[in-house]
Amino acid sequence: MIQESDLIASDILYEWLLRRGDTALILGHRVSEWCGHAPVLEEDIALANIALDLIGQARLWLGYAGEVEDKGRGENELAFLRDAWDFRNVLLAEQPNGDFGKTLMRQFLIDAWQDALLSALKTSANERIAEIAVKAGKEVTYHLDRSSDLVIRLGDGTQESHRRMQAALDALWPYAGEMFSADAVDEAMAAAGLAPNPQTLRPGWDETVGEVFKQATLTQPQSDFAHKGGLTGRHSEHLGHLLSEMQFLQRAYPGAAW
Amino acid sequence: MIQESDLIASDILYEWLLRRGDTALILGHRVSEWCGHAPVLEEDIALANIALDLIGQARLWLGYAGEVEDKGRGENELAFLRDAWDFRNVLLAEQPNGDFGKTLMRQFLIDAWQDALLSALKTSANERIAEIAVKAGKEVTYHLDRSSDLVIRLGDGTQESHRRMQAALDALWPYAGEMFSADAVDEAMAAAGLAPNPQTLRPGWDETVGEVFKQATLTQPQSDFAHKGGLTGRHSEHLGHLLSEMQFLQRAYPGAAW
Amino acid sequence: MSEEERAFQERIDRGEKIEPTDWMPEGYRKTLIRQIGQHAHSEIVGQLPEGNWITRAPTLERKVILLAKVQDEAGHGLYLYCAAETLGVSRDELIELLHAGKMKYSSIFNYPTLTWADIGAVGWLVDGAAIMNQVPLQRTSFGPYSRAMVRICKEESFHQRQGFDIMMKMAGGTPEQHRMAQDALNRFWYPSLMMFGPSDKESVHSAQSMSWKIKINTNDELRQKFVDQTVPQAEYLGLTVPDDQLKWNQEKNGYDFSEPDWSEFFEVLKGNGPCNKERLDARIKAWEDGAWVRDGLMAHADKSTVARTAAE
Amino acid sequence: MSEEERAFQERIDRGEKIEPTDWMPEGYRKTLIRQIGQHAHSEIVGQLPEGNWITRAPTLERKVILLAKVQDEAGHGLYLYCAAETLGVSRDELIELLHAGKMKYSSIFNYPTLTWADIGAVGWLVDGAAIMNQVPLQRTSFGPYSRAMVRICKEESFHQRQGFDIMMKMAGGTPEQHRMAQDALNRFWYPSLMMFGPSDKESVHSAQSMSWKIKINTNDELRQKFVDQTVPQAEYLGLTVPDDQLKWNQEKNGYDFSEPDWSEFFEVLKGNGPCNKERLDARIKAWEDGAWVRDGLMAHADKSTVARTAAE
Repeated sequence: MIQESDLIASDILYEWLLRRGDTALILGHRVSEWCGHAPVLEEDIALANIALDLIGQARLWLGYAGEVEDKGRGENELAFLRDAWDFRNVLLAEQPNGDFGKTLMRQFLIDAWQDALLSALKTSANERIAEIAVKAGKEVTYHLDRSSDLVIRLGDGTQESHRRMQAALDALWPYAGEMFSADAVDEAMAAAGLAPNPQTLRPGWDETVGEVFKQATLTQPQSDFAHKGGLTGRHSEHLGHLLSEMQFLQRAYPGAAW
Repeated sequence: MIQESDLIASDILYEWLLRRGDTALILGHRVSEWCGHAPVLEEDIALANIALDLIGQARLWLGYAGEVEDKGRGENELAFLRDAWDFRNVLLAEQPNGDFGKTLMRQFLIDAWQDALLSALKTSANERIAEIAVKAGKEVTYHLDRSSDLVIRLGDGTQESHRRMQAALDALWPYAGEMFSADAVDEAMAAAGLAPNPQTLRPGWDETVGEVFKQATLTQPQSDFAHKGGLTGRHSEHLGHLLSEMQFLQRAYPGAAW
Repeated sequence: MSEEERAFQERIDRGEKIEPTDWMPEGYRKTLIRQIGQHAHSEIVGQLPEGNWITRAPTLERKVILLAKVQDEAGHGLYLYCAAETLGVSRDELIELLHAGKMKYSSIFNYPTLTWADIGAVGWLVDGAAIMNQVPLQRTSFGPYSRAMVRICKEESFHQRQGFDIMMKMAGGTPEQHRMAQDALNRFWYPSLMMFGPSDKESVHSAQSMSWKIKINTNDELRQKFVDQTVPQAEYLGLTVPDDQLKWNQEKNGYDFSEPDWSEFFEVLKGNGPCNKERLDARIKAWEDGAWVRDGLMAHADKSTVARTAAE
Repeated sequence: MSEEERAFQERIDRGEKIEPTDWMPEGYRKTLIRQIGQHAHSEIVGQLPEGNWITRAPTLERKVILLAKVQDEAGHGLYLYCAAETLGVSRDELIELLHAGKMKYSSIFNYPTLTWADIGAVGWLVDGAAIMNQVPLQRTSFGPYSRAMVRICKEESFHQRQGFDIMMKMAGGTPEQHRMAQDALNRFWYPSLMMFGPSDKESVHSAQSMSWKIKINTNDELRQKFVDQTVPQAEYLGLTVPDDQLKWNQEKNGYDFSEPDWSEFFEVLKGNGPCNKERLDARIKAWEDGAWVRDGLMAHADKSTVARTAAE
C-alpha cells in the first residue's frame, strides 16, 4: 500500500483536506439555517437532508485532516476552535442564504463542481481520499440531480421565478471562478496523483451548468471576474458572523463533553 | 455616610444592579445593530448616539455591580462572560429590531419607563445609584423627547407609517408589563429606600405613553397580559443569538487585553 | 343512531379499520381532520424550537443527529397531511387554517429552547410524552392514520433515546452542563404534563372519540403512565423533578404528583405563551416568502404538460 | 478665458474664499459637487465596514469609542451634504446618483473588515490617509467646503489616534492578536496607498483642480508624505510593512516604496472589489426600507403646517 506520506508533504495534504472539509461544513451550515422556513414541506425535508450529507462529509474530511496534521485535533476542534482566517472554504459556500433562489443557485453551482471533483477523486492514489470520494460522490450526485431540476423548473417557471433565479445567478457568478483556481497546493496534489488540478474541472462544469441554464432559460453571465481568497483564508465579512454562532458552545464552555 | 451594606444584602443589590446594567447593555446592543442602515442620515446619528449613551450607562451599572459582587469581575467580565440565563434585562430590550417602527416603539416604551425610574433613583439613599441616575437621567430624558416626538410624527404620518407604528405597538405591548413587575429584590430595595417599587412607576408611565399615543392617533392595546422572565434570567430565544455575536472575541481569545 | 351509524360503530367495535372510501359519520371525519391536522401542524411547527439550536449544536455529530431528527419530523408532517388528505381536505387548506389561527398545534412548541440541554429535554420529555400519546393511536380505527402512526412511533422512540443521551451527557458533565440539564427539566416538566390535555372530566369530546377509537386512553391515564416512566429516569440522571408533592404511592402502584398550572395551559392556548406569536409569524413568513417558488413550480409543471400534450 | 473667469481666478489666487452666492465657472461647480458628494458618500458608506464590528467589539469601552467614531462619520456626511447643497444639488439627488452607480465613494470601503485589528487599521491607515488628503483642503477655495474640512480634520485626527491605540494593544498583545495586527496591515497597506489616487501624470483633471485650489497637493506628494509618516509608526508597533522594496532614501529624505497594483485599483473602481456589491446593496436597502419613515415624517410636517396655518 502506498502511504500518502510518500507522495506529498503532510502540510500540503492537510491544507487541501481543510479546503474540502470546510467547504462542506460551511455550506452545510448555511443550508441548515433554513430549518423550518422552506417554501414547501418537501423542501424542508430536502434541505435538512442536504445539510446532513454535507456535514457528514465535513466530518470525514476534517477527521482525516486532523490525523494528517497530527496535533491531536479532531473534527470538532477543527470545526469549532479555529477562527475565520484559518478556514479554507470557497467564498461561495459562506455567502448568505438570501431567498430560496439564491440558496438554490449557490447549491447548484457547488453541486456541479463537487460532483466533478469527487468523481475524479475516486481514483486518487490516496485510499482515504478515494474512499471518502466514493461515499460523498453518491450523495452529491443526488444533490446535483435535485438542484439542476429545480433550477430548470424555477428558471422556466413564472416571470417572477425567472427573475429571481437570474438575479441569483448574476449575484453568485463572480464567486464561481474560485472553485477552479489552482495554487501550489493544488499543483502538488495533482503532481502526486492525489487530486485533479481544479482547472481541469472547468470545461466539464461549464458544460453541465451551461446545459441547465439553457433549459432554465437563464442567461449565463459573460464576465470572467472571480472573487478569490476563501481557499487561502481571506474570507468575506459573512464568515465571522457565521462562526460566532456556530462555535458559541465550544467557546463558552471549553473542555466540556457533549 | 451610609454604606449600602447597612441597608441591604449585597446579593440583592447586585441582582438589582444587573437588571439596570443588562437592560441598558442589551438595548444599546440592539440599537447599535442599526449602524449604517437607518432610514435617514439624521437617524444614523441619533441611533449611534442612543446606543452610545446606553452602553455608557451599562458600564456604570455593571461596574458597580462588579464591585458589589466583590469577586473580581468588572464590566467586561459581566458583559462578555455570562451566558443568557445569567442576564437580567427585561425581555423587551432583547426583542429583535424589526423595522424602524418596531425599534422606535421598543425605545419609546423603555425610554418612558427609564425616565420615570431614573428620576426616582436620583433620591436613592445609595449615593452611587443616585449619581448614576443623575448622569443617565439627563441622557434618557433626551431619548424620551426624541422617541415621543418620532412616535407622534410617524403614528400621525401616512397611512403606511400609522399601520407600521400600530403593528409595532401591538407586537411589543405584551412585553411592557414586565418593567413594572416587582419581586422580592424590588421589595427589599424599596423597603431600604434605595429604589422605587416598580409598580409605583406604572401610573405615571401610563399617562406619558397614553398622551403620546393619543397625539400619535395610535390605539393602546387593552390586554394586561405580560410576558415575564427576563428579570430572573428566563429569556426569549433571541438573547442567546445576540450574545453569541457580542461575546465572540472574549470567548475565542480568553485572557487577551484589548 | 341511524342504521349506517350503527353499522359503522359495529365495524369499529370489531376492530376493523375504516378506510377513506368507506362511509363515515360527518363528526368522525371532522374530528379526525382536526386531530390529524393538528398533529401534522405540530410536526411542522416543532421544527422551529429545535432549528433554533441546529446552527449552535456543540459537536458535528450532535448537529447531524439533530438534522436527521428534524428531517424525520418534517417527514411525519408529510405522512400526516397525506392521511388528512384522504379525508377530503388539502394540505394547503389545512395550512391556511393554521395561519389564520383557526387550527392549533401542540402548545409545547410555544415554549422556547434556551440552552442546549433543552434539545435533550425536548427529545426526552416532549417526544416521550408524544410517544405515550401516539403508541395507542397505532390501533386507531382510521386506517391511514393508524398506518402513519406505526411509522412515526418507530422513529419517535429513536428520537427519545437520543434526547435522553443528550441529557445523560449534560447531567453528568461539567457543573454548568448539569445546571443546564436541571434548568431544562424545571422548564419542560409541567408543559410536558400538559401535553396530555386537561383531565378527561373537563373534556366533552372524549367519550365520543373513545368510542370511535380515535382516542384510546384517557388523558389522565396517559399522564400517570408518563410520570411513572419518567421519574425514575430523572433519578437515574441525578436530576430533581420540580414537584414537592411527588411521591410514590404503593397503593395505586404509581406516583402522586402535582397537576400543572392549567391556567397557564389555557393562556398559552389563547396565544399568550412565550413564543406563540413568533412561531406562527415564522411559519407565515416562510409560506409567504415561498409563494413565488410554489407558483414557479406549478407554472413549470403546466408548461411541461402542455409541451407533452403537443408532442403527442 | 472670459473676464468673469479671469476675475474668479484672481480671487482664488489672492486666497479669497468663494461663497455659494458668488459667480463661479460651471466646471468649478461641477467638480466641487462631484468631489464633495463623493466625500460625503464615503463617510456614509464608511459606516458599514466599522459597523461590522460594533456588535463584536471586545470591550464595552471599545464599543463606546467605535460608536462615537461612527457617529462622527455620519456627522461628517451631514456637513458635507450641506456644503454640496449650497452648490444647488440636494442630498436626495446625490444619494440617488450614488445608488444608481453614477457617483462613487472611496474605494477603500470596498475592502472587508475581517478581524478586530482591522478596526485599528482603518483608524490608523485609512483615517491617516484621509487626513493627509483633507488637511490641505482646509485651505480649499470654496468657503463651505473649507469650513467643513476644518471641523472634520479635528475629529479625524482623534480617530486616527484611537486606531493607533487599538493597533498598539493588538501588536503588543497575545500572539494571535499580533498576528491579527500584522494581517490587517498586510491587507490595508496597499489599499491605503491607493486612496491618494493614481500618479498625477495619469490624471487629466488635476491641473485645473489645483489652479482652482480644489486640490492642493499632487497625489504623489501626499502618498510620499503618508509613507514617510506611517513607516516609523509600523516599526514602533513591531509590524512589517508588506513591501520588499521599502527603503530609506537619504537623498530625497523619504522612503522608496512599491507602487500599489493599479490594476486592482481599477478593478475595484469598476465594481469588482471584495465588497462593492454588498456595500451598495446595503445602502440601497436601507434607503428603500426607510422610505415609509421619510414619507411619514414629511406627511406629518405637511399636516402640521396646515394645522398651524388654519389656526392663524
